[in-house]
Amino acid sequence: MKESILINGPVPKAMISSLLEALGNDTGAGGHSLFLGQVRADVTDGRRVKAIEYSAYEAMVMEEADKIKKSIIAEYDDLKSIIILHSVGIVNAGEISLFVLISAGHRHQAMQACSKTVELIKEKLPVWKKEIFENNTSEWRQNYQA
Amino acid sequence: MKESILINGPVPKAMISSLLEALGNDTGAGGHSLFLGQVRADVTDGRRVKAIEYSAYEAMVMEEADKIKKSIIAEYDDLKSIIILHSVGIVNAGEISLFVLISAGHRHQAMQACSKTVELIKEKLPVWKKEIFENNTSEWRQNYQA
Amino acid sequence: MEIKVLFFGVLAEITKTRFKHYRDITSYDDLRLRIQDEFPEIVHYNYRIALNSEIINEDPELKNEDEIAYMPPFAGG
Amino acid sequence: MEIKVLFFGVLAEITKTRFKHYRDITSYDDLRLRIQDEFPEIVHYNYRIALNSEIINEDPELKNEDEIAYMPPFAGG
Repeated sequence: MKESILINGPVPKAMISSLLEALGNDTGAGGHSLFLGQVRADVTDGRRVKAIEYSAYEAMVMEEADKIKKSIIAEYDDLKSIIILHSVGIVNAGEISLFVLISAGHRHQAMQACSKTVELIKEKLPVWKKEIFENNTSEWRQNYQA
Repeated sequence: MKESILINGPVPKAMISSLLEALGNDTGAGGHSLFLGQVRADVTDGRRVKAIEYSAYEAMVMEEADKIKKSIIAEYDDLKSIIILHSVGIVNAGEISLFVLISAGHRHQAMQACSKTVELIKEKLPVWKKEIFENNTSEWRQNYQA
Repeated sequence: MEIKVLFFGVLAEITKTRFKHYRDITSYDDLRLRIQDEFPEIVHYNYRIALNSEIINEDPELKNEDEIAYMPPFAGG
Repeated sequence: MEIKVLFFGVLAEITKTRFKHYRDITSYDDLRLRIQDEFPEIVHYNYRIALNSEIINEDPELKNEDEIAYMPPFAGG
């Protein structure tokens, strides 16, 4: 079943904590690799980022996230679970906008799969971000130059 | 200042949650990479692991952990923080025995430094583990064949 | 036929809309020209096109009620 | 001189002690032979030696109150 990975606003720390609480249920897992993407208070031309506003093509995000999970599971045979969460809407500087958690029998596959998943998210997910500065101006950003 | 990274028993989930709560304080960080090592309920010759008992040369662990942190910080120039926690004593299957958290300005350094730190921990920290099986027999394990 | 067109990111900003229905479309080329006539600024931007949530690299055969998305370079994470 | 010797992992199990003080030691070689006499089984195990928390690969010059650790292969994480 394809699930939505999108969350309105920041990924709540309470949600992360409850996902971590559940980890021990699979006693076949020997390693968990996590990546948390956080909004940086970057300064561009003297303007400091106070938030990022994310927008997404939600139907396609669901399709692409499903493809990413399937391709990672096909590539790494030792995985126990894979969880992806991504924000839409406003996420303030210092808050979490991306959460990836990969559990595997052994550490190498957990870490390699996590890193690969983050790269695929950046490359494949139809998500856009607009930096909002403290002076309330804004600017669209992209991950890869076209 | 050299700090002890050793924790008696499993790394508590509540401690992990409170470390995650504090992440947003550094708004220069754009990515956090975490690795959690968990005790697996491996089965060897029909015996299932119920716990691992870790022991450590504590004074040397402190020295070596300090060297690991310094070498990682020297290698990756974008790091914001590095936290290592390792268990001593009994850790049950499904519980966490190793916690590594690396924050960096950008994701690549966070993930690469985390992976490298975990490898150095396995290679350099004077820690030993004895698997304790459900039938109360036990066996010493090692990370690298001598 | 009727085609729903979605605009994302900076393209939603310059078109001042997130989606729009185009009626009496005869082909993808017809649609493309209608959009460029209406939003001439769009030609200055980089974007890719998705048809019903799948990226397409060649002009597609459209059918009634297809959904076309105009997507600037992605910026997730 | 007096040397404190620590035994770790499986070596603590076969020596049935975590540490032991050796008195009237004249050299590292003297210490090594005293330990092997007391725990002959130790020669069957792989281990490395640390002097005051630093791994050593050659026989060291000992001084009074040095700490020598007998360490099987590491197994952290």
